Amino acid sequence: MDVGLLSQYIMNGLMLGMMYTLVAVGFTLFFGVLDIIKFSHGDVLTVGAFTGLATYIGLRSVGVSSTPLLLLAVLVVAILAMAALGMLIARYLVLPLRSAPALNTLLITLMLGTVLREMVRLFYPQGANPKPFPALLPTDSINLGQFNLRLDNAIMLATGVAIIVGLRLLLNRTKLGLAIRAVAQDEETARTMGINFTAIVLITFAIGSALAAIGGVMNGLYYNEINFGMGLLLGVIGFSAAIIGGLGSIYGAILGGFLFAALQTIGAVALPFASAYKDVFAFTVVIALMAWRPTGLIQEKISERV
Amino acid sequence: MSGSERMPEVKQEPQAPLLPGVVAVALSTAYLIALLAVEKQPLVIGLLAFGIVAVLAAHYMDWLDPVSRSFAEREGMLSAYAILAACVVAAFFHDNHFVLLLFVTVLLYAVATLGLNIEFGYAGVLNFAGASFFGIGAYTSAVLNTYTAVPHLLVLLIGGTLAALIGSLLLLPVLRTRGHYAALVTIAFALLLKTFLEVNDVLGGPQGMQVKGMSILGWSFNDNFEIGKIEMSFYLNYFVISMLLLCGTFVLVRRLERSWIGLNLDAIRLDETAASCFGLDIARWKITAFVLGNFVIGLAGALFGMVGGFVAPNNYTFADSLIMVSILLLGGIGNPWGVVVATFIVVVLPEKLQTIQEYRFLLYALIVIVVLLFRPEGLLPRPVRRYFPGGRA
Amino acid sequence: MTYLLEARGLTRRFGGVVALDNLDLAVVPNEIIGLIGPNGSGKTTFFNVVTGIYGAHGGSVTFDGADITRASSRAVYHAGVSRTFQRSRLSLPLSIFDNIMIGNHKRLNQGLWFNLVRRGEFKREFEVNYAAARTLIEVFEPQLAERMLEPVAGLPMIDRRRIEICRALISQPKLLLLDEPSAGMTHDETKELMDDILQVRDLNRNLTIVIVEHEMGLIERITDRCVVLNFGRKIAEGPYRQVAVDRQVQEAYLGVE
Amino acid sequence: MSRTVRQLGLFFASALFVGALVATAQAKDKVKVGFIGPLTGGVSVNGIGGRNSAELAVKLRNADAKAKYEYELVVLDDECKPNVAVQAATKMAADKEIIAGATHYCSATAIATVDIYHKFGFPIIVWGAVLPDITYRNKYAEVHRVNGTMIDQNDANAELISKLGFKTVAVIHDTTDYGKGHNAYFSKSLAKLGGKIVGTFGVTADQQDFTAELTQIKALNPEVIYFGGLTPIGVRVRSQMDKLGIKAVFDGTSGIVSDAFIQGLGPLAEGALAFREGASTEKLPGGKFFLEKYAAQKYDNPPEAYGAFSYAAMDLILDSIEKVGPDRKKIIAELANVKDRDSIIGKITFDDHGQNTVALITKYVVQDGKFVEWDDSEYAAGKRKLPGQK
Repeated sequence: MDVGLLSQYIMNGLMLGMMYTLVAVGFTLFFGVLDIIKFSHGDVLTVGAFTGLATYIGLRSVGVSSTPLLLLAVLVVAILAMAALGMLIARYLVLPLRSAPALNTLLITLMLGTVLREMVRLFYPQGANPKPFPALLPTDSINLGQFNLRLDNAIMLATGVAIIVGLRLLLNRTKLGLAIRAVAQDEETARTMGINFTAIVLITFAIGSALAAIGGVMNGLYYNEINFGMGLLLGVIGFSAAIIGGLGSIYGAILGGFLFAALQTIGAVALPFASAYKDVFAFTVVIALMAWRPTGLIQEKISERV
Repeated sequence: MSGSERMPEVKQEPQAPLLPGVVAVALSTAYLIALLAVEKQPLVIGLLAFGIVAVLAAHYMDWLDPVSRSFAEREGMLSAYAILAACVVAAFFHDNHFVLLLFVTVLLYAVATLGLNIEFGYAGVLNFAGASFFGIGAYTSAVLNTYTAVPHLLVLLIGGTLAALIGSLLLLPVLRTRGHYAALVTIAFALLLKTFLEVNDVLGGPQGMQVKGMSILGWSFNDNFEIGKIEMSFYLNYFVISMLLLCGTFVLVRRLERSWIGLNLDAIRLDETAASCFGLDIARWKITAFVLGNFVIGLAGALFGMVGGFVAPNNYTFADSLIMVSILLLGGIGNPWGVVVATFIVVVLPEKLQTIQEYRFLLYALIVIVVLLFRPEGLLPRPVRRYFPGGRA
Repeated sequence: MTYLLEARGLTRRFGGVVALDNLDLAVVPNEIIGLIGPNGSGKTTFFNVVTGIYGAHGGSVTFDGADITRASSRAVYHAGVSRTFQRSRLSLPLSIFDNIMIGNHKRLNQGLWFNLVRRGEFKREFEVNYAAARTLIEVFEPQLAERMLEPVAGLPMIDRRRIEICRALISQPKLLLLDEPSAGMTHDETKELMDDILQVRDLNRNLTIVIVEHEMGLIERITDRCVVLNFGRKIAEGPYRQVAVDRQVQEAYLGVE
Repeated sequence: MSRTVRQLGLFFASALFVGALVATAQAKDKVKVGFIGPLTGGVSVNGIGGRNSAELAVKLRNADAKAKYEYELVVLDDECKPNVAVQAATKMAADKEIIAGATHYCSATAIATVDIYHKFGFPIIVWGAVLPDITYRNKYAEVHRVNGTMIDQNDANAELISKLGFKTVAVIHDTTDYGKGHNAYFSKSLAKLGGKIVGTFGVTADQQDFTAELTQIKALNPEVIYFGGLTPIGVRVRSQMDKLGIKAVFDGTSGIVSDAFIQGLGPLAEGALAFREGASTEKLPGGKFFLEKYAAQKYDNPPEAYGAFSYAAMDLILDSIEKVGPDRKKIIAELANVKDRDSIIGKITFDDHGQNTVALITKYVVQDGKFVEWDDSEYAAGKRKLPGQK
């Protein structure tokens, strides 16, 4: 295959992988601290994207026109709003359910996802229709043979990498990170270490949801279109990524995210059948992976006391 | 052993009276007819409000306990009354296509959810692809009715079998994984199947396929017919067969629960390690439950395909699977009566609330959340197992 | 002489920790052996390896003449070994009867056809086993026999222990492994429980018992013989009075080296 | 005294007249008619435009004192999804109260529901869907259509691009019957004119990411990308073309003729081609009348491309009911012999398949954020050039 073409495919795959990773990391963070799956995560991403769009429209209407300023505002507002939303969800839906069976939590958060999705559809003006999302990044591009490198994609990719590296540092180098990992290790010991469990959980949900907000905005910037349903599939894919990577492990989430994107791209181009089958292919592989590694690629330690 | 002269009587509690159960069935039948009959939205909302208040009132007046007791001990009798009630409702709407269709939908969803109940109500095998297996059944009847002359009753069985077989492809990962990891397997399958149906042309792609109506021994289910001079809706045919299917499934699930197998499934769900220390073959029973459950779901799907007359990938999405799961949790995991009640609520409510048509999914999701928050066991929690209810244990 | 249960050079590691270190342990039919030793000395691990929950990293286990080293938990149970757990592992939502019947698995007809279709025959089998369960639990606590169909969730610890032991005894095993039956119970409760167990044993003479216990009084009273473990190794063996005065044992318990 | 008599007489006369009026007003019994279209989802603007237009027809009729009945419009949403449409259609057809309906903008939904209308004997007039099979696959007496089929528009399409000297075309179509139909008819007409299809890609209607397909197309380097699908994915495909730096003409179908397409793309929409059967609304015989009445209602949505057809369909239904009364069987019989019937979209004549014959095709090109008729555009005049045009 032509090199330019190949690099084009790789670029497409990387962009997808980055967005999946941002979602997957959220799932894995939440699981880490609470051992629960918060399935509304994908729809938090949607809400984040729409918050960003609303901010943009609002600022434009009051005459703000400097693109960098707009971009900054869109990101900041979306991140703050989603962080707050994440905390609310944790405080009023997830924490009260700690004693309930895992299935209930799963279902409640799934239903919460439906609520968020429907809210966007019903209460955002004409929310049922796909919304154009402004291109706030420089769109100049260089054509290298078949490969067309766009500045905005490059920037987004770089940002994504920066965010993930940042998160690693946060978790490994800071007191907060230590606290989060302590809670993830074992709630009781964490409490005895004098860590405020609830506070840490809320902060973790804030961080995860903020990542979702970034993912949402990034999605909008990449496709220049957002719709109320975008979160559902992204959520499921993010969940799959977190699981095949191995719940509770950041590296697992990253691995899973890019792996899934790779599978889709391969399914689309490198396989004999029509590119439409790419998701069928990707999910088949996911199921096969689960059969091979029932607890994910980066194995979770399981020690059962008998 | 010396058990022979000491017969295994439970403490000599007097047989619970039949009456409360009968009254309950009668009242709910009347209510259901009223609810289905009214069109004017204010009336509908009024009725719903009344229903909720009535149930809560009955709850606080402790009128529900005698009801549940007579259901617990006189189940056979009351099931008969319930069937009778269903027939009364059907007769009342004998020429109203839409209400009957709604009713048939409820019955078949109930059947499918009972299948799901075998899987994770009893064995604890998560299945978030219920709608997919339902769809496999439906597509089976679509294809067979279009391209072959296979007798339609046989088509139903094939639909179930196919669902069970395709489900078996998931057995390895399903058996090896636990908890959320197990959830992913079926979720992935749900998405996989929907996309597959969408992109694959042979099965009509996103456009879907028409399904020929059922006909048995030349009796075509899709024609209206007359009894005496009264014109009957053709959906009455489907009502009868769906009712039969539901009764059959109900009996199956009941007997399963009230047998050593039901006990095994519970034991495995609650503590696999302990279960294996007492000789239970975990894999064998999980497989039994998963295959049996999917068969039932596929069966219902195959029939529903013929009722609806049309199949398309969008009918069998992950979201639809979730609806089945929430029916199960709403009703109370493991309790077949709960499943039936919850199915009525979940299927009929959105249909009747047309004024808030736009908002009905929102409302529905909120209801599920509230119920799970304040009644995590579901509306009708599963009672402790009685092998032979009524007097004897 | 022939042993009922015999472990030779049994070894099991967890990461770096050696939980069982080349352990030899033999059980004669119909005796009651006390398995004692400080916490983490490998007592429970021994049970878990014998019952096939953990695999062995070395050595062998034979039961009733058959090698069960690699056998699954199921196989071990069917061979005639049943056990209780240190932390009670009853199925709380299920009734007393159900919990006992789980232990009776190998004596129940598991056929689909039998269970779903032949309800008449099923009912007969059910009634026989119901009676058996009643008779058994009455030995421990007649009250419970009247509450057979109530969930165990509501019952106090002592009753749960009783049910757990009934679950282990109902299938009339050859070997019973008791893992700290006294855990979470008062001294008198424990005593009562033990008397009940001995009573059962009088009914069924060829029952052999291995018991892990910290209550030394109890051990002294009921065991024919004791085996003392420390760091997965056997450090003493013999009648309680004898091992009790053994220096090594005392050091092990006092943690002196 | 005679004066008083006359006054009295006048008084009684007027009293009688008023009374009569009141009486007739009361005597009017209610008749339900239906409308189905995509009210939510990507093409909802077209659906809502159609809904408003049908509603307009009903309102005007109810305002007309001469009308025999008082009409109530029952509106259902098909979300442009076959499965939802089937439920909606079943619901409407199953309701004996509803006499007839103007149904469906999306071909995928129309083709899925025709059997149901037939099964329930429910007369309908399709107001927007263009797939020929809807009327021609079966010969259902219940099914009619006022707008034309996609055959002619694809002939016109192929003709224009070959006239402009484009030879190589890559096809992207959605895999519903709508997209497949467009693909089939376009490929046929293009082949006749000697054009070459370098690649064909089927995509699902809710697909988000087309970079994989477009990257393959980029390698094939066609002059034109023909798109057989509806606005939402049309928008996605066009904008992702730009992302991958593909400079080809975006050649669409009637499915993208809607303001949503332009709003969705902004400047990127410039130079996109599209084709539609029937004259553009303002040029229709009754177009001016229709647009005025529509504007008077102050709807917040425009009628969109097919509003006039929806109005005509509903108006035709109301006429028939006025003529033969609210009875499904009679309506079907009545619609069967509609010939040269005047309407705002011109004369309507149903052939034996219930298909109205619409000869004229309008070619559009997007110019400065508007769909402009090709012949009036600066592109035709040569002032502007399409990408790669010689």
